[in-house]
Amino acid sequence: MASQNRLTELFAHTDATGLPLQRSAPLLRVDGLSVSYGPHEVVSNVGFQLGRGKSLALIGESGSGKSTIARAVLRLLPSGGRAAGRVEFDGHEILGLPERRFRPLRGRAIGFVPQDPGNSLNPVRTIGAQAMEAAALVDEPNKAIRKALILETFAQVGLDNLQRVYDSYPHQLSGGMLQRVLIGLAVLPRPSLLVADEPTSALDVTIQKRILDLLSKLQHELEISLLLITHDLAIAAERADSLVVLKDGVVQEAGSTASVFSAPSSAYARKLHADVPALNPDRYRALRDPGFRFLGTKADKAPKIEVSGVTKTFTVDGKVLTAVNEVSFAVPAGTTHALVGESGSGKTTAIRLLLGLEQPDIGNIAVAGEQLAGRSPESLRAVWRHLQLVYQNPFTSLDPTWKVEQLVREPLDRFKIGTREERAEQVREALANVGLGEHLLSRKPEALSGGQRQRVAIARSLVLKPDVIVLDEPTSALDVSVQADIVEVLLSLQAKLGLTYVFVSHDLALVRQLAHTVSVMQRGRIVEHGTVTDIFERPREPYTRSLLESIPSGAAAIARAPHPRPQWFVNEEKIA
Amino acid sequence: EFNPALSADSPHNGGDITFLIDSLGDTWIPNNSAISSFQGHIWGHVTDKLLYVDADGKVSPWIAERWEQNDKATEFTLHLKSGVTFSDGTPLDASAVVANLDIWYAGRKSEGINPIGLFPKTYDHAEAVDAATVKVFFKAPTLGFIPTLGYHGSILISPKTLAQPAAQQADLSKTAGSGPYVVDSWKEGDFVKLVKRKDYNWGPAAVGHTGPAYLDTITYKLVSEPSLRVAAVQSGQADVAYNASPQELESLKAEGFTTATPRYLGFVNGWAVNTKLAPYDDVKVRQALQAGINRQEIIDTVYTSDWKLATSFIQSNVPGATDQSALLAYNPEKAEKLLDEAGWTKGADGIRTKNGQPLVLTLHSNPYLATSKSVDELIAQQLGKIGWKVAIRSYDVVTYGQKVKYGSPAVPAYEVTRSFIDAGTVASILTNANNGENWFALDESDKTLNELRDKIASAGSIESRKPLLDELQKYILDQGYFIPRTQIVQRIYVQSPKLKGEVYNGVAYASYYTATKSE
Amino acid sequence: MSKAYLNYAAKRLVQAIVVILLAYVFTFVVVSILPGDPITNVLNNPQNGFTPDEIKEIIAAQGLDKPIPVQLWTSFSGFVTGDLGLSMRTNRPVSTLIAEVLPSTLVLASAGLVVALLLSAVIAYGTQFLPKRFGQGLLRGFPSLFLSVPNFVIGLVLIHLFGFQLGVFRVIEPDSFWATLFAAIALGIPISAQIAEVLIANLDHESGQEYAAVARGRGLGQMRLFAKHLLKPSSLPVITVIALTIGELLGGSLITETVFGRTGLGSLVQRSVSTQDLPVLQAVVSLAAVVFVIVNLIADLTYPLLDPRVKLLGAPERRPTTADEGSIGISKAVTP
Amino acid sequence: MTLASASSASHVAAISRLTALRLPPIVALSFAIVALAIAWSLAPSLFTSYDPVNGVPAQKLLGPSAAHWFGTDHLGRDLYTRVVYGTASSVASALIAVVIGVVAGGLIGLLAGFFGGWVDTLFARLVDVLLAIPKFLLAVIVVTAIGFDTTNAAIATGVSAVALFARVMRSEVIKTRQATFVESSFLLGGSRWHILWRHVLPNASRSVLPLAVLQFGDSILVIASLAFLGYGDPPPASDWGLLISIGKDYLKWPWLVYAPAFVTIATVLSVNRISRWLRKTD
Ligand SMILES: Nc1ncnc2c1ncn2[C@@H]1O[C@H](COP(=O)(O)OP(=O)(O)OP(=O)(O)O)[C@@H](O)[C@H]1O
Ligand SMILES: Nc1ncnc2c1ncn2[C@@H]1O[C@H](COP(=O)(O)OP(=O)(O)OP(=O)(O)O)[C@@H](O)[C@H]1O
Ligand SMILES: [Mg+2]
Ligand SMILES: [Mg+2]
Repeated sequence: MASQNRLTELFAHTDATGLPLQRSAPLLRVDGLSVSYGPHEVVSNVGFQLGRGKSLALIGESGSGKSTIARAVLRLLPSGGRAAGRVEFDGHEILGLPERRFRPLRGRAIGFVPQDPGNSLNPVRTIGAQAMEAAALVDEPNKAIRKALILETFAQVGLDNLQRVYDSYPHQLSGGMLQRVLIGLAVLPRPSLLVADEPTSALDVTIQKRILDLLSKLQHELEISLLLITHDLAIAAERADSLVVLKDGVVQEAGSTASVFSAPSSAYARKLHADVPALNPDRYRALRDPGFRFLGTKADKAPKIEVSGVTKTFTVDGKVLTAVNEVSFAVPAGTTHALVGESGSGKTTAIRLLLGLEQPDIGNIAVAGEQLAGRSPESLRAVWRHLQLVYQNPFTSLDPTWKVEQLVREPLDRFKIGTREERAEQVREALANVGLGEHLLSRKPEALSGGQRQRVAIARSLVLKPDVIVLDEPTSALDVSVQADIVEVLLSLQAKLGLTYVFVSHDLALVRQLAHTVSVMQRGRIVEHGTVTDIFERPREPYTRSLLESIPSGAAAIARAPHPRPQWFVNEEKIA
Repeated sequence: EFNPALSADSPHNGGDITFLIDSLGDTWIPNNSAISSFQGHIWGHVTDKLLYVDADGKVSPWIAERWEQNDKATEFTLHLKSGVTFSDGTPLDASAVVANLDIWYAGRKSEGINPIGLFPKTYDHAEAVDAATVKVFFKAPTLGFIPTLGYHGSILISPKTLAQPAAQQADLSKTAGSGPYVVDSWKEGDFVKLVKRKDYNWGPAAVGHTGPAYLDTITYKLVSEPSLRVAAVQSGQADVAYNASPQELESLKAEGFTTATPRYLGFVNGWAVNTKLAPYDDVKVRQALQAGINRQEIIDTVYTSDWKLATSFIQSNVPGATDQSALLAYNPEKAEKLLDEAGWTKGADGIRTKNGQPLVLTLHSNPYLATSKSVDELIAQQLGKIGWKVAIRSYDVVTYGQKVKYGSPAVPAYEVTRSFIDAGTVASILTNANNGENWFALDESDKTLNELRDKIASAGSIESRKPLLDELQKYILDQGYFIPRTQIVQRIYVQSPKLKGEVYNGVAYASYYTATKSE
Repeated sequence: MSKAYLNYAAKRLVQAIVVILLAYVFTFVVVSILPGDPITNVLNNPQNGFTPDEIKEIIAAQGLDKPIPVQLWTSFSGFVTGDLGLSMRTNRPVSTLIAEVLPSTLVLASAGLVVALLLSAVIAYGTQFLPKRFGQGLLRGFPSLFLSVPNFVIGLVLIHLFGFQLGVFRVIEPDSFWATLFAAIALGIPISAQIAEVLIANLDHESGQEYAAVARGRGLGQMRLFAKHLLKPSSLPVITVIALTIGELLGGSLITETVFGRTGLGSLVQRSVSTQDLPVLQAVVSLAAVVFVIVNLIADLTYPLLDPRVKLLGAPERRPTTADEGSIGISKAVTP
Repeated sequence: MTLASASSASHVAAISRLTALRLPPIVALSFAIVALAIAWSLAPSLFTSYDPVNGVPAQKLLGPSAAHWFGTDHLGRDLYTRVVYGTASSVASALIAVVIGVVAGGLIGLLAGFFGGWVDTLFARLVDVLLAIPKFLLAVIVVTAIGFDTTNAAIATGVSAVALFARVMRSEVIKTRQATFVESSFLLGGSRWHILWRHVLPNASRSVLPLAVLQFGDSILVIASLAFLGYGDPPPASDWGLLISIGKDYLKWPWLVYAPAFVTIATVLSVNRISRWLRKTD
């Protein structure tokens, strides 16, 4: 075992006592680990083991302490973070090791793949210069050979145009390419453990799948143990041998992937399971399906929204870019139409056209029978009374200096609707509709969680009682569990008020849960459209198929279902 | 070979001195800068004058060896020393003097070369009778002509220099005078370095030396902070500090440094009161002002014992000045009584009012006298005690020049610092007759003053003029037209003890022509 | 060099020229607000004994009685053709006056800049290496302390301590090496504070960046991390700050030169201000603006060449998509 | 009993509020110093029994002592008293400067940033011009043009800060204008003016506040420098810069320089600290 020999060497010249090799011990063993930032303990008494060549996933909602654990293992906690407990690597306690003795392990023995590829490479140095640092960890004095090694690794992680990548600055590469580079740099010194902190959450679905496949492949080829961190249960189930479920820094449940996945024992794990759209395509059936009846009535009624032959081009740096190309779709009242497609396919542009925020070059848009093209801002205001937008990111779409009450009342004030008392009443009603209590009225956005903010944003659009709400990836900035809550709110409102939705998302699993009709966009064009059942069950286009295949389903876990007893250690007593 | 300069008792030859000065003035066009109180130092060494006026106002020959005038004082004849040359080699002869007289009178206004403002406006023309004789003609009797020639504005410049355009004349190194020193190098706002002229041989007899100067070089170096100037002299980095702060003089003397506080010939430092302006149109208020100032305290607080109490409104070294101390005694009771009589009653806050108006005095500190503000502040305290509300304004030189004028409605008291050569000219300045400056805004209204002025003007001799001058001084002070503060020392020198033998002239400039420096 | 870059450079150049010309007009207008000038002033002093007629004649000869726009035009057309005119105060060509004092100010300003750079580098990089508790806190306090001390006080203290007490330099020779050094220290200290503050903020920002942690995860030690990763990105934005402090160097020399008795642009301004010597003020302000604009132009033009991230100004705005989110915008702490 | 518990409860509440603000001790000290300076300027007579204008000439140039904390000046006036009485004008003039800078600069930046186009171009060139002239030189020129006194020095200082605020405000406005919440308000029926005043201004102003505080400290220094060069009020005014400037003529009695300098430094340092803290907590 090549990597094992190198490990022995490493410890041999860092550990003077020359402890005997504990071949039988797991590669990584975390025991009673607690981490606090200042007075706040964010990870409490966490324990797990990871065997050689195996993979383990840490899952949990945002803020549950996943990254913190990874950082503690790598001893890269930000200033102010303190770790207590035991972390054994290859049988040696490493938490208490002096930095001087631990440092040689970083990179050489423990590799790290970060969450956000965009920020993880020095922006003012070339990829090559930074790769050389990783190559320096390999005992190879010849610079030319080291460079060859780098290029070889780049090829291994599936990059093309190796020399160009080598000479580029980070900002000249796409997120997916950067993540490949980072994975390459991490595996290049042949570590025995790879810590990957949400390696795909910043990436597109299609790229996500490719990266995860790459990681699995490398893990097997190079016999690397993988500590994978993710908030997506489906990904974890597909990629890991075992799972540790965290909430608020405490282990909720742990075990082999198959057992946790198919029969979660803790309530939290069950909820986590239930909230993943891919695993529960029919979760909202009861709320959604009544809407299908409107589809049939197309002949009698004009559709609520009708977009026909719309094209929009932008000129950037002298180059003409067609963001939306001859797009047509129609949405009957009371139904949800989804626009799906990879990043940059023109979804947002399409709905901005629909709202009149951009003017189409050619084509017509009608909302409730009224043409939008060529309208003045004044007359658009009248349209907006009935047509509202919910933004993707609730962290930027609410004015941070305003209180919730003002935020929700603003549209009423602007359109001068009702008396003071009536407005106050409508504000409360709108908040109740999205499931928010009155105690939040005097808070500012910064005192709200992401989910709460998005509900406020929805309440804000609802308060005008519009017929149509356009939602641009309204949950993509949120956690799965929060997403599930929001989706539920949206669907029950539709059922109650008969709203029409245009829903933009790149998450096909989510679309499947809530939409009635779907348009699939690619490079500004609609390549396929139809009812949700048509698209998901009988996709015609290869592009649609590849999108569908990218949905992580936890299928691997299900396949492995009858799994032997977990061979890893869990703090059983901590799991209440 | 015997060299007299090396003999034991002859003054030590050679040496370089550095003179630290607070400003080097503005332009160096001779006419425009000759009366600047900073550039005067340099001109005093680089140029000569036709006559010499000493610290006591005595006029003696210099370049002009003798002079005569006709009875009506409209024609003057000057007999020049021969062999005098400018540093550019041009002889200082009759034609050179005529060229100077002409440009003093008229300047070349279109080129920016001003006339010398104080040169008699009655000048008609001058003629070179021969190389050593000049005849000067006036349109009207001009008694002041002779003293004017010793005044610091009347410097003799080479005709070649005078012929140059203004921008050339403004370059000091291109200017040639006939003085014991010539300009070696200079930089605007920084320094002027003078080197001695070896062939100089026409010094004024009155200073007791006529040959070349002893010191090799004099460097005037601008250091604008007074404390730095003094500290530099103390630490041996320079030889003379100009305009030290009076507070420091005592300790400097104690440390063995030479201090000099020469007084110029002129008016004392004090106020010309604007009698047009209420309440200073009331003689009692003016007299209260006269009695309400504690002049001794000014000297004790702001100055040192080197300053002298004012005994009149002209400095006591001016020929013709008489002692009027009795009129200037500090008497706050008398002042309060006078104010009570004038109807100014003290209110609860200690400020006097009349008809609801407070008794206000607005002072405009003279920007040319560094200590002026401190004196104003102190007087404000003194007058405050007897019920005056004193406001102090201070402007920079420019604004002061624009806003503060005799008789201006905003200026109840104009602070005078002013030199003159002959006391006989004083009376005519005070009223507005014959281009007078009308200091007290009296116009022609004060009969007594007009009568005295006319009598003084027509006085035939110094002796007959003397009692009239005495009467004038008494009258003006008693009327409270002029409120003296102290005798003025406008130039303060702190000097290394190694440097000796400098001479102060009638306008209190130090000349180092006769000075020597020991090792 | 790309076409976009040349376009950008040309645009910036035109802007720079416009700013310089406008600065000239601006100064003229501001300084002309006050009725008065050095010539009239001298003439009005009663001690000089000019009659009103004489005064009128002299003023007319100088063209000072012409309407302001005419004077502005005369002066402006002179400026454009490189003629700065005559100083009203000294009657000498303004260009000569400036040429006399410029070297001294240039020496002082560049020495001040060097001092500021050294000092800020020591402070800022010191904060990265000194032990957390004691030394760092102290060093981090320096910039705000430096920013709070009036620069004339620093000058006075230095002169007293080193000029008089210790006799390191002669006060009356302000152009000597040591005197210049101490003047440069007085001038450089407040400027070092600004640079150090930005540098520290950048270093903190950069060392908190994900890439720093990732690089450490690659096994880099503190020193190598600093030298290879943090130094460049945190120092690059300082170029902009340095360019902006050029103005401070010139402005600061006004006081430093007064305190140290140096003859330079600053003291020339002082003398010209107190006599309202319009042509000189005009020239000095325009010169300062020219220097400032050129230095900043150079900084703006070189920065994109040094920092690969910078998007050129004036490039059309593009709405970011999610793919761009988390991509690298340049949001550096360039505190004013 | 109940009273005591009530007061202790409110005491506890006050402390917890303080800890909620998480005021570091240095910042607390800075606030105390600034508060003292403000108290000095509002009611100087509460802090000293001496007269700031009239001294005892016989007691001139005394060193610091229990009777005269900062010693006496050349006219026998208590220097501490003069510093205390000079605070009002020093602080008020700095305030004037900041208000001018913030209001004029803020308005220019707001309009330029919000309307863009030729308005922006016009203001941007004006701001460029103001920026191109060294700040202190600009202040000197302006004060020359409008006359030498402390208020004018304050105005000049304010004018020289206009460009800074205009620039910061403009970039903040542009940033805010492009924020999603602004478009959102537009969609919800907000007019241009509504958006400008209610959304853009409050958000853009947030980073202007710490800058204004910082500028306050800086203005004290600039005005002091102007006073030092003689462009402020004459004595018997006792602005801090003037006091230092007078003191430098009496360097034999160094407290005349160091005492007012110390007060100036302490105040400006405190103000800077507070600004830094505001920036951090924002
Ligand atoms: N540097 C820090 N200082 C203080 N608290 C921190 C710091 N970093 C993280 N925390 C807190 O620690 C907790 C755990 O954070 P951590 O980043 O480990 O969560 P996570 O599970 O990785 O979340 P995510 O899915 O959002 O990445 C959170 O409450 C977070 O606010
Ligand atoms: N205002 C604009 N100016 C120039 N290009 C634009 C503009 N808006 C969008 N684009 C470009 O048009 C294309 C489509 O963008 P759009 O935002 O509609 O994609 P999207 O499908 O919403 O992507 P994502 O899923 O990342 O949000 C992209 O290449 C984008 O860069
Ligand atoms: Mg994380
Ligand atoms: Mg989008």
